[in-house]
Amino acid sequence: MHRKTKKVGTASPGRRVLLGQQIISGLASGSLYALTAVAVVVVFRNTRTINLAQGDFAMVGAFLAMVLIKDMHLNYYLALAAVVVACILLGILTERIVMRPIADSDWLTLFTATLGVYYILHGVAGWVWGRDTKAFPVTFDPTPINFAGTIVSQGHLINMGWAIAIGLVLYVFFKYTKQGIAMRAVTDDPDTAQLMGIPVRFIVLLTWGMAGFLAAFAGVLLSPIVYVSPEMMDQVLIKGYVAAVFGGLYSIQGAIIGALMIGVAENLAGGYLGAHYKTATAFAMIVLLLTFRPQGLFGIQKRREI
Amino acid sequence: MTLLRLANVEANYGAVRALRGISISVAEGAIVCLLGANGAGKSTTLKAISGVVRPSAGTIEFDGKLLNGMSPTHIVGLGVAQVPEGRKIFKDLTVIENLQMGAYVRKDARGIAADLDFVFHLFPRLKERTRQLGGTLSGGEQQMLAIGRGLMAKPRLLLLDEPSLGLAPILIADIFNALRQINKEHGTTLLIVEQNAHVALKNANFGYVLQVGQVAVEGSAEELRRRKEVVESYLGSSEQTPARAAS
Amino acid sequence: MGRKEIVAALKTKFERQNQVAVVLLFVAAALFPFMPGVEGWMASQASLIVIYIMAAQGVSLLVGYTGLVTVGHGGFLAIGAYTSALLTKYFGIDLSLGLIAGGLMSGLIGYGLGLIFLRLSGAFMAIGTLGFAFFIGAIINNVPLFEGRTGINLPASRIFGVKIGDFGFYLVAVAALALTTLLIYCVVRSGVGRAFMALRDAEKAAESSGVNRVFYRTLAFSISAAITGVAGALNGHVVNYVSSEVYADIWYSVDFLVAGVVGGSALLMGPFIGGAFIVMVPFFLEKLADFAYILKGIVLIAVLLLAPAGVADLLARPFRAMRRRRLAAAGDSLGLVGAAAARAQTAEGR
Amino acid sequence: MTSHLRCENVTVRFGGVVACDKVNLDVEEGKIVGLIGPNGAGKTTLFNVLSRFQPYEAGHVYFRGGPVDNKRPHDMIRLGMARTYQNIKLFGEQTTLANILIGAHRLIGNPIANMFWLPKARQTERTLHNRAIEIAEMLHLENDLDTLVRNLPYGYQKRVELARALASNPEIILLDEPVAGCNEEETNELKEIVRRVNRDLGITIFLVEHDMSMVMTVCDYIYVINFGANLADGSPTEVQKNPDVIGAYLGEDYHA
Repeated sequence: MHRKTKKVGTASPGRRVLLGQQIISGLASGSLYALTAVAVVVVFRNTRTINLAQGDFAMVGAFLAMVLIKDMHLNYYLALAAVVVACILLGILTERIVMRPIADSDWLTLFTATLGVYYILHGVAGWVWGRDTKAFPVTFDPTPINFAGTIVSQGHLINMGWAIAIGLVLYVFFKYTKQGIAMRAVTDDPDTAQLMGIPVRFIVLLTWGMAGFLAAFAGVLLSPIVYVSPEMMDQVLIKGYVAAVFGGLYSIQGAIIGALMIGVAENLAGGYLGAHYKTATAFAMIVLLLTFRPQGLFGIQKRREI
Repeated sequence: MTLLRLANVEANYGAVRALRGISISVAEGAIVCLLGANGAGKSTTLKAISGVVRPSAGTIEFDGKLLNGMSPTHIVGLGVAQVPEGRKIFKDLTVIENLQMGAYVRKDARGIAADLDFVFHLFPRLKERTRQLGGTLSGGEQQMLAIGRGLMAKPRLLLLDEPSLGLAPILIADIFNALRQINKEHGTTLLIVEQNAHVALKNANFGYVLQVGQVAVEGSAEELRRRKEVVESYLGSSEQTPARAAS
Repeated sequence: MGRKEIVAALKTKFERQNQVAVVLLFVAAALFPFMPGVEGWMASQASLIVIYIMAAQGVSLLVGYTGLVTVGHGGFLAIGAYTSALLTKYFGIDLSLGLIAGGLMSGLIGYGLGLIFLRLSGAFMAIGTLGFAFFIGAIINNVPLFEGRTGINLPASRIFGVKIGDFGFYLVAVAALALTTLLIYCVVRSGVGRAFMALRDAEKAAESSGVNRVFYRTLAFSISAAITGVAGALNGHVVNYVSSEVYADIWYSVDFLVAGVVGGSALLMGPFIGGAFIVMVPFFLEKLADFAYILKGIVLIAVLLLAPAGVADLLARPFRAMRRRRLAAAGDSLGLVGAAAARAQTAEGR
Repeated sequence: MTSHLRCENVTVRFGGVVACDKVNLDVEEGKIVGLIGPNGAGKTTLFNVLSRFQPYEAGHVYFRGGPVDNKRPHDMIRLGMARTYQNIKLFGEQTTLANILIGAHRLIGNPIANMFWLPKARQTERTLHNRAIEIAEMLHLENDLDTLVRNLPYGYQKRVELARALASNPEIILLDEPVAGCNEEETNELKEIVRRVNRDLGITIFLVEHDMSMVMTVCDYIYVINFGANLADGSPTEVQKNPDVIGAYLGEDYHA
């Protein structure tokens, strides 16, 4: 009905593919999937919610960035900052308006509520900006770099750089800040966290804010690759879920490794088996994974009954 | 001076009417214990004080302020911390992070550092393991960490839910020595829920025995040690022993 | 006559009333094509509603009665559609056989999927079934037999050898829906239905009551998949064309789930309301597709906030209150303690 | 004197913690046997071992002398063993009658025939229905047959659980804290019911309980465990006087 998204990652030139190049562009796509996967994990482990609207937070961010850069000629970094703020607000509003009133409901209710948010954001984006796919201004030099015989696109390098930087920010946040540690404490045991005086509701709000933060980057960084449309994130989101399951929906590191694996695997499959198999790879991986290791690949036991 | 006063507190826990009008008072600087068999309502009493369970009737007053309806965060801020039953250490957080979470409501960095020193002075074993994950500690170490985490809130009243649960007798003695030290050196008032009546009464000044959500017996620790109702509340009254047993 | 007998008699009466209401609904549906001014395209559109209701029934059986979540029933829709389409194309089989074959194939694969995902629950199950739908999509896109986006054109449907048009097809669809409704009615009222609901409400207690978790979970999966498979077979024949453009679209799966949730997945009438809602919203807002999205989202969230058991539950509330009052009155007339009667919040009407 | 349910040197470990350490016990047929012990002694773990929810790394469980180490939970009911749960595990969104009927699940015959309401299945359903009503009457639940279980008071819910266990025609019932959370009146009522089930239906009963008035008045024999190991066993009077038991409950060397 409504899914005409370009596949993520650039097409490989002809049949003569270089392994290194495939892997690097796979890692580049993977690092962008990781932004979504981490957001899925963070929200799930603190709220039991599989957030179907995660991709659309990013999509709205991408549209905003496009408007700010193309129509209002704003500086790229200023636009990015504005989008980050907007997406965080979007996450927070979703929590306050939709999720908080039903926070104690069962898992399915939470899940379908985010589906409602998905529909609304999809509709609003289509209504405001139209259904057709739009090009996003490319901000970097499109000539590839020759890196010891491996040809690498600059866009890929930039995206990986961003992803690593965001990863570091998250690491510092979770490891060294009071709210970051509190967020992990809530993941670990919300009841005890409450007993320690940690305001669990505020932490949950923060969690959704973080989902928005990650979505902003996912949207803006993916835009030059998948172009901008209401459906731009659908495929990415689903790969994000698959990656999240690699970490048992619990481990951030697991989700990141999963995302990189998916990026590389689908690129290799696309290069060696044919472009058709690119998308199928991720889903073959998920079915295999869930069949043999339902708790995720990295030995993380399920903490909570879900 | 009375620091904590519960008057006719009732509370439901799911479908169970767990508290049926509990009245207790805790004097500042005292060590008070709540005894009773499982299901008597001891843990629910502590949860009601911490604001996790909302009482359906009665009043809870701390230092002259009414705690009914206050959020747990607010109550911790007033100086009432709890060491929950079963220790409930954050397993994926390190020892030091666990302690930091105990001090979540505080902003005085210097005071926090001083209390951290006190906790390490009290439990030197924790100091050796600051970077270790909470879940990898032994049962005794986890109990020390749980108490340390409670202390990090700089409480005037520390609630302890079954600190001896599942610990070997020698460790139980260590834990209670530390508790007495906290009481003496910091002046922290302690309200301890215990199944192990012997240890509790040896260390406390005053005790209440709960039975099906009500206070059955109260008195000084010495007095309670002599009352046979205490034993009966745990093991049932021997008068009730049925004739059926013989058949 | 004691209270027990009076209550039993009343309940039998209520049940009869329920049954009569459902039968009347189906009679009205069957009479629809004979109403003046009804054109072929209307019958086709109505067939589509029937198909959605049936697919939503499949999903609801799993979600509402068994407590398992699926976001992958679009895959079963595709399996049913392609099974029937290929058999019709290569062997020219009758529509009746096509529907049965579609259901059987779907049920069989559903059984396998149920086994594979036996250990999963909640979120993992949702993601796994989503993966399944994508996997089926990839297969019909890439395996030459299914002719990908080009699609397969089918001859006009024949039922028992007779060629049928839009109206005839609609009647076949209604008849099939009557059968699946009857099946679900029987299943959920039987010991098997009790076992499903027991697993949903308290898995451990169900097991220690002798409910074999593996057997009943896979059974639920099979029945659910089979019903959606029949819907898929119908869906292929309603336009006499199947292509991956339609069936590789995982949003079908999501639509069926929404239909179940909005209508009320644990009520017999739930999928009827939900299925009609999902088909009608884009139909009425054809020119305003984006508003259709927004409306769907708002309705979905509103239902979750205001009537978490679904619209069917909301509509049934006044009837249920009435019945409760009459049951209580029956109790009072016998001098029964008021408390017991007041508690008598019965669960009939399912 | 025949052994109905017996376990031999059962050991269960959770990580490094030994929850059960070579526990032995023997439930004699037709008796009411109790299992007590302080909090965290491993009672519930042992209970789960006996109902086959909990794997164990050493030891054996025997049902009427035959090993059942490889049985799964739903198999046990076919052998004639039913159980209840400490924190009531009922099907809250269903009626009392439906809850009791689930207990009779093993008697529904061929599930496929049942599903399609074949004549024989209808006959079976009617029988099960009538029996469910009889059981409800015996436990004084007959006025709440069509009440949703979650709307019932706590004491009633406890009885529904017992009714569900009885519906399977068991030979032995495992009761996990049948009176936890009940008030005195409800406790007395349940005591009477447990006695009647044992006496009138000849069902063996094995119960874990914290309420000593319950244990001491209804049990014929009591096992005490502490720190996952056997501490004592004997008649209620013997156990009550046993200094080890007093010590375990009230602390080492408690001098009453």
